[in-house]
Amino acid sequence: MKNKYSIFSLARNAVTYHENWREAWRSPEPRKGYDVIVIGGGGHGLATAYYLASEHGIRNVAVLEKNWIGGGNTGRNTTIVRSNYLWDESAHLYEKSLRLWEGLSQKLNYNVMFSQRGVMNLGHTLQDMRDIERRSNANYLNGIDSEVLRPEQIRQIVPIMNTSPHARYPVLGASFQRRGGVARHDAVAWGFARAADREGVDILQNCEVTGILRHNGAVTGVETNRGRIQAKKVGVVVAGHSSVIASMAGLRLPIESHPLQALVSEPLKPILHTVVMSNAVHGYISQSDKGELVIGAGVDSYTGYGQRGSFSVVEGNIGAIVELFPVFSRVRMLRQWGGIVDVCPDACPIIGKTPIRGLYFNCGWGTGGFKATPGSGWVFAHTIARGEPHSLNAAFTLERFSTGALIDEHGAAGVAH
Amino acid sequence: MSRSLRVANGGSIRRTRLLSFSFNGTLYSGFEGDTLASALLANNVRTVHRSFKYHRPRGVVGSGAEEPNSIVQVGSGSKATPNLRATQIELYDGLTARSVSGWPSLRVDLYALNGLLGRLLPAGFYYKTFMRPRFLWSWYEHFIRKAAGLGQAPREADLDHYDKLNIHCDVLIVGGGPTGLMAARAAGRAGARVIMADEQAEMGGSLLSSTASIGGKKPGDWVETVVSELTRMPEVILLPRSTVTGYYDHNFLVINERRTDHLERPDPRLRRERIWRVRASQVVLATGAIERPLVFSNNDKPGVMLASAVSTYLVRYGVLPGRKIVFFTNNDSAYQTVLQLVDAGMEVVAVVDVRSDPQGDLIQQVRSAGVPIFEGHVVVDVRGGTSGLRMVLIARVNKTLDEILSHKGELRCDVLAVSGGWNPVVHLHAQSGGKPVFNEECASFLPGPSVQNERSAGAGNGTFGLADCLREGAEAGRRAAQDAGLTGDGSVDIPKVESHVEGSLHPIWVVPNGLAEGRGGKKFVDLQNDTTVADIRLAAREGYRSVEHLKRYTALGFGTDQGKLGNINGMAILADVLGQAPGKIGTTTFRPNYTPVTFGAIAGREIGSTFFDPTRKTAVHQWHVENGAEFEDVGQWKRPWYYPLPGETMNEAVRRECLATRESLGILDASTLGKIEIRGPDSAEFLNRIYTNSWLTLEIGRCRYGLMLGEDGMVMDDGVTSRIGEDHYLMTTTTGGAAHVLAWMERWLQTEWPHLRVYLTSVTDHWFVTSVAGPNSREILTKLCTDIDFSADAFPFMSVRAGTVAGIPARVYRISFSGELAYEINVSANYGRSLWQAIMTAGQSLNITPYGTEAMHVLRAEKGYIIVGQDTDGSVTPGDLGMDWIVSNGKDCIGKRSLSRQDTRRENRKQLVGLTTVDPTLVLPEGAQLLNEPAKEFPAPMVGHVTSSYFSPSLRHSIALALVKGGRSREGSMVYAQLIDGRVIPATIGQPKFFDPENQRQKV
Amino acid sequence: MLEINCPWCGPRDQIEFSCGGEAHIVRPLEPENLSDDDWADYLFYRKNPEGRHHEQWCHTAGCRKWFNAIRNTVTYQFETVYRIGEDLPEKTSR
Amino acid sequence: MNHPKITAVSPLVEHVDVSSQLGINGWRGVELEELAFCIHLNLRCDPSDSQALTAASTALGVALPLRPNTFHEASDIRIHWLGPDEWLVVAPTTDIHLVDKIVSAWTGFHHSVTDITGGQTVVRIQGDRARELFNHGCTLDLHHRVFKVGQCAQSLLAHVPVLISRRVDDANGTCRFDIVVRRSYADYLAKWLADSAEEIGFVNRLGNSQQPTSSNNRSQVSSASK
Ligand SMILES: Cc1cc2nc3c(=O)[nH]c(=O)nc-3n(C[C@H](O)[C@H](O)[C@H](O)COP(=O)(O)OP(=O)(O)OC[C@H]3O[C@@H](n4cnc5c(N)ncnc54)[C@H](O)[C@@H]3O)c2cc1C
Ligand SMILES: NC(=O)c1ccc[n+]([C@@H]2O[C@H](COP(=O)([O-])OP(=O)(O)OC[C@H]3O[C@@H](n4cnc5c(N)ncnc54)[C@H](O)[C@@H]3O)[C@@H](O)[C@H]2O)c1
Ligand SMILES: Cc1cc2nc3c(=O)[nH]c(=O)nc-3n(C[C@H](O)[C@H](O)[C@H](O)COP(=O)(O)O)c2cc1C
Ligand SMILES: [Zn+2]
Repeated sequence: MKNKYSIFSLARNAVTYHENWREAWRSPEPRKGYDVIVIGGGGHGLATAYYLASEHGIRNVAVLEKNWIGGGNTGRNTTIVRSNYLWDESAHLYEKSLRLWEGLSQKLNYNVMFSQRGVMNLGHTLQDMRDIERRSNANYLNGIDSEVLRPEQIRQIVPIMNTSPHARYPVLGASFQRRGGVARHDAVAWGFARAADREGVDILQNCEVTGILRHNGAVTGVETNRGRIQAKKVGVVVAGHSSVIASMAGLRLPIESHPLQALVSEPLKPILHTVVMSNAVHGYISQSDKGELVIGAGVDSYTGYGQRGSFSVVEGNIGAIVELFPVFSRVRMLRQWGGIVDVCPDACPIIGKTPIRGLYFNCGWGTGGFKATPGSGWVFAHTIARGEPHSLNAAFTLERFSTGALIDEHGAAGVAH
Repeated sequence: MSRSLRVANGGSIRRTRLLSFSFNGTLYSGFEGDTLASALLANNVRTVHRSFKYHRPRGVVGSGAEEPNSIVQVGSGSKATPNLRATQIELYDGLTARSVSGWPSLRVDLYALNGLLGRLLPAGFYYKTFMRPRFLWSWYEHFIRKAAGLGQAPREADLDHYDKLNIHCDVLIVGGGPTGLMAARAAGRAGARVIMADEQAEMGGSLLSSTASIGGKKPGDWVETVVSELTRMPEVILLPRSTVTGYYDHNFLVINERRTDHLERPDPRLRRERIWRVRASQVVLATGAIERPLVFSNNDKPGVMLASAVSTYLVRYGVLPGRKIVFFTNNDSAYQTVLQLVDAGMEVVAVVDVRSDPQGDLIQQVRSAGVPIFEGHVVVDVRGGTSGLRMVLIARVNKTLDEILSHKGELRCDVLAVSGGWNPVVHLHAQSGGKPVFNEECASFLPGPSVQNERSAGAGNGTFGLADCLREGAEAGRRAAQDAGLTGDGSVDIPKVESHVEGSLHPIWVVPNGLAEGRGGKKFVDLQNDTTVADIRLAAREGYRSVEHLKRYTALGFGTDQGKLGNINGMAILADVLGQAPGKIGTTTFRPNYTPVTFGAIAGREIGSTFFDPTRKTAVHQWHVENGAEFEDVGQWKRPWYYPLPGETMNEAVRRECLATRESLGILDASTLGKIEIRGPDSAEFLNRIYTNSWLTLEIGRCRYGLMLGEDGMVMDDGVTSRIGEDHYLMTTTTGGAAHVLAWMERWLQTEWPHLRVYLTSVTDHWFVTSVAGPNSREILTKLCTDIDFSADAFPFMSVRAGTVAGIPARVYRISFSGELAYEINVSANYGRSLWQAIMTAGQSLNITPYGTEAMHVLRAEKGYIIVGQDTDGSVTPGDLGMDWIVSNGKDCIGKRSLSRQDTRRENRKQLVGLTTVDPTLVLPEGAQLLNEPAKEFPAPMVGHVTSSYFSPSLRHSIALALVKGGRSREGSMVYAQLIDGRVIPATIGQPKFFDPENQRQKV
Repeated sequence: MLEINCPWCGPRDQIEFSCGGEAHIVRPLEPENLSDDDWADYLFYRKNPEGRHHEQWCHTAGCRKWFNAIRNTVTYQFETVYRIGEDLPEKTSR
Repeated sequence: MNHPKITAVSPLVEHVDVSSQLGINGWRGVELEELAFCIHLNLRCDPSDSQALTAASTALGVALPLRPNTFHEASDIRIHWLGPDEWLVVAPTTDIHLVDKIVSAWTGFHHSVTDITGGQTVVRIQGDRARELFNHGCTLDLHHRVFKVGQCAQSLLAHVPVLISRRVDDANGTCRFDIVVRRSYADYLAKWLADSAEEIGFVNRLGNSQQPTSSNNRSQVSSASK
């Protein structure tokens, strides 16, 4: 295969001063129309296109991205990947995703640096511990790896953590998923883009959708800043901008878009080897392969499309991290940024049909959809290709907001990321 | 071998104060006023760092925040601080520093092998390899991680403390250079509340390394005059060593003040750093400009420095970074430094100027000073090693600066001072929402139109002449004060300075070396991340063409310097490759922080066991402490969890507390429950809407249990509400839910039902509440209170009376959460301790036993009473709890409509049941998942989970509450708790009531 | 860090406030007569606009009063604030 | 039956023993003092009902302030604006008939008078550097040009809800603030104040403890809780 990535192709290209590398994906002009248009060139949109082509043979596909691919939440998140969700519906969906992660680099022929270093979820109150037990037991019965750690075990895995019983909110225990971990966010977008491109998908950057074309209650295409493009089906995967696209189609969604911030420290020598999350003191942290501590917390309370939030959230977040890791007090914060997360009332996504025929939405991943990237693309591709959801996403419909069949992940599990 | 590069005199260092310090284990000395960088240079230490990817030796390049190379680890133990820039570390006696890279040593770095393999490691190489075999990735990753990272996080907790100050001001001035000083002077004279912050140790900015006279004074003296005028103004705050690190919405800025790092033995009361949280009416950005390096082959060798840095080291620190200096420039400003050197009697080998015909005044002066100028020339390569440069190779270049015409040979030198022009520091302007615009003249980005109340001035605004800076600064300060509403006279005289005609700059983004692309020595754009011109071209070739993709693919600007030197060059190079104008490509996003900020400072003082989060205590907290209570965190409250006697385990203590309460008398501090006074003629109607049950008929003096739903129909809170008077109710809420419930009710009242005449007031803190429970509770109350008739008829269950208990005015409620005869006594919290003591004394003979939340939970679970938040989780309806009876049919209430949705009226919902284990000694773990039969394969279908579970001391068997699918119709059937540890515990479903199901005891 | 102009207390730091989301969502008078879809619409569906947004805020740590605001969700600038019960500014002023 | 001695206990009783501390350079930046056991009443009424307002000011001897974030004061009674229809009265312990006075004055009006005496205490902070102390944990602009004598504001101090009022400077011109803090937070806040004053120094007069209570003001509480 031409331009396959490997140590050998690197060596070969080194000889020619790397002048012969081909572009990872083409930058074609939009065609007049496509079988499927995917709006949104984040990880989810690109994965959708890739699986449409590779699993369903639908190759006449375009991904429309208003800026640069991977520049939305995909390029802004703290990259935590895990599948130990409470409710069966979410657990199965995220576990499917985790399985896909496990072979993704090879499948895409792009190293997404998926690092299964374990994700630890701390409990600080008796109720936290009940919830942790409940979730871990459910995970176990759902066939998902899961452990409950006592403070001594936590200390062994993360000796630098403050596990003193005298802390303001002492660490009472934790859930631990060893198969969880982190991945290199940009590589995920680029890897899917390259793989989709090789399957014939057109990736159109700087192509902003400004209208949804409809006829007789069915979608017929989209209006963009690069002209009108027809489509038999349109899949919308625009995360924070879901409501904006929805309103172009005359719809409203049970979604609010909030700023979610993250930050990194200066790069350090390896010191933290797992992902640590605490919902109670509000902070989560991992160390990237480059060495910086990658840190996040909760959303800003107001809605916002500004890709930035308030300093007070950062203060609270860093306070929590220093509280948990007193050794990081003299470490310095390098950079801080925000994304726009699409928050659903039950902290679960919406993946499925809309009242408009041929128009599909995949949104509501909120603060935790990076881990779902391959799985979300996989089920969404199925849903678009077949016109019906896969059993894995059947519960994640819009109808649940009318019937009341919410999948309340935050009610019970304090889901964050 | 080390010879001193300190010049005999000059500089603003205090030569009488000799300081010793160590770097990589070697002792050196410097002077007070030095930075670590200037002291290292003075000691002729050339190599201070090994680069990130290729481990090439690197020396000091700059003299301030822009420095990418000299990253060091300072101190050790609890004071270890990683990743400081030597250019910003003020020297103190005893300072120890070491390089953060180089293994085994800086000089001999085995990782430098990477350099040989360099061709295998182009931008993004790791995305292309390490994929097979799959299981080896974690092994590769281990080495990638080890090779990455700069300094080391300390291994010990930080002993230093940090601090924050909130402050409002009329005008915040960022930067204390000539521009900022004039702005402060003008704004200060206008009477404004001014804050002027500068990241350096002293005010003065570039004047600290200037030799030009200003208003007839030496620059230092002029600065001194202005500073002393400002110091005398009571409304002006001068903050040296203070970096404005972030510009947020609504003119909120963050300043990071460093207060002790430069001191040898700081007063322990001084907080190490301080975050100023500033809300400024107006902001003046006088942040100056950073010199831009030139990009040529091997431009990263130790000895290649910014021309302005050379000037700073000479003028400010009395260090001549080299004996033989060559200048390489495309603009006039470097000539200023040449003249400074010449004036100081130093040798300048030559100036290499890319311009074929440079014109300005300064050039004439340099020429007449006898310094050779190679016009229309470039430096194509440099030679040198870890101990400095040996020579530079120069060549003639064509007019468009992209082709070498002829090689001109070499110039021997030990320092190459470069200047590629100036990049105004537009970071804060951009952070404030402004969009910097490309300016052809200075070939860089200047601030665009202001979005917030902010204006830029001076070099930060692209104004490079000193006279213009002074004028612009004064004007900016005056106007800012005006716009902030000050009416004072902010006029200032502009001091006279000499000015000269400057020639124009000729931008050159990549210096050609006569070889094809990628051949010859590497041309570095981002020194810290080892990003080269070839990397940028590769990225563009591979389709990473957005400037944001470029950044992420090549790590350009990703380092701890955030690309202060490299970014503009990198973007221009990309533009060049794509055949576009740099202005079209744009910049990457500027984000906080301008320079890195210590976590501890951002966390501030509110960390640790005392201050991390406010702690709420009840009026008898101290008694609990003195009596050995273990505490449970409930929200911010500390609640006694259980009171172990010496040697007692938790189980034993809880057992004792439960039995004492059931058998005689227990006492509980229940003060933390939320309490809300509800007053007004429409109170009952209001309660009717908030609670699911009916409130129109409750008599005065009676109490009723209520359940509150969210509008989604899910149980939100519960509690007992009593009617105190005609239009007067008192509601209790859960401890954790109190604030939320009050806010929630206020919201309905204010926004939806403003016509209801109801007032709500929180009285949680006012009332101390103690529950006295057990068969002997009536006896003790009768002892302590004579003005209430405690007989069952006169004071029935679920009612309230006012009286005097132990001499203290009180409200007494007859309610029970334990199922025992029980009373809750409420007194003003000022008398809480007296009441508690009185009861304890009076109860001695009755074996009165204080019990904590754990025993309380056991007692209530025996009765099947729920705890919202433990037995419910945000997906539980009243029906699920078997409490359909509490949802009144005759009226609407919040959340009621949601109960009739398809899913909420489904038969098979999870319902509250009681469980008893087949083995009565086994206590089910709370959170256990339940199955209809033990699982043989996974996933296994779960039918419910355990919400509460205890060993009941009174019943002598374990009890549990659980939510089970269709559970109410499954009484008597078995479920299995299958646990993560492999255990399977069978249990029988029953009613969620275990003890005294007829409620005889509480009604006696 | 927003600075929010409480219609009673004047400009205060954001930390004193809580945001209540979209404003002018009126609770249906007879919920029992709504379809499940209409009830869901009231309960969950939101405009969530990118740009001009009517929303509710409460001066929680101050006067405890709820009020309305028009805020741009991209620039975060407040256009105006008005008390509960006061007319929408556009009705009166434009 | 004979009851043991009944005493009122201030929420800051544990701070009695905290010793004063000098700051850097021997500073005594602030004095911290507790004004314990004042009577605290929360009042609610419709501010557009002028009769109710008049009745209140007659009963209390001070008018309810209608201007946001101000307080009125007369003969040791202070009434703070908390919201457009809400006020806080802080009065000396001796003013035992206060509740009855206001309740009877308001008979017939829709109102609420709630005794919250046990629920909060007053901490007085005075000294040259009092503002600086606040600035450590409060975002209000307390500059003398902005936050003048007679003004008050509810805000957060170190994340704790407080009411801050700017009192008349003392005879020497040192400025003086009173803060009202809820009982359950008081201990935390006092610790925080001492910690924040580490550099500037403080004189401790917190924790007016165990004041023996006259039967008089006990009956005061009683009438409020009927
Ligand atoms: C700070 C932060 C931390 C997070 N941490 C985690 C974590 O640790 N773990 C985790 O699992 N998840 C995390 N998340 C969530 C996760 O990032 C997202 O759920 C996920 O990346 C969403 O991917 P996406 O492809 O759907 O959206 P995006 O990557 O946002 O892609 C949507 C794309 O649509 C484009 N678009 C929008 N409007 C238009 C239009 N009109 N026309 C064309 N294109 C348009 C956007 O430009 C964007 O590129 C975090 C999110 C943030 C912000
Ligand atoms: N072409 C040239 O010859 C040329 C080019 C640039 C500057 N200059 C000269 O430099 C001077 C410019 O004066 P100026 O006052 O505008 O700039 P300046 O460089 O003198 O002062 C800027 C100050 O701001 C500080 N600063 C920058 N960002 C900061 C932040 N975020 N927080 C705190 N402090 C920060 C810097 O440390 C510096 O001290 C003039 O004398 C001008 O002639 C000349
Ligand atoms: C996991 C992760 C790690 C990051 N590490 C760094 C880093 O080491 N250095 C850096 O400058 N930025 C880092 N960033 C932040 C990016 O520079 C950038 O701020 C972020 O992708 C948001 O984009 P924007 O700031 O351009 O809007 C990181 C981002 C993510 C998501
Ligand atoms: Zn207010």
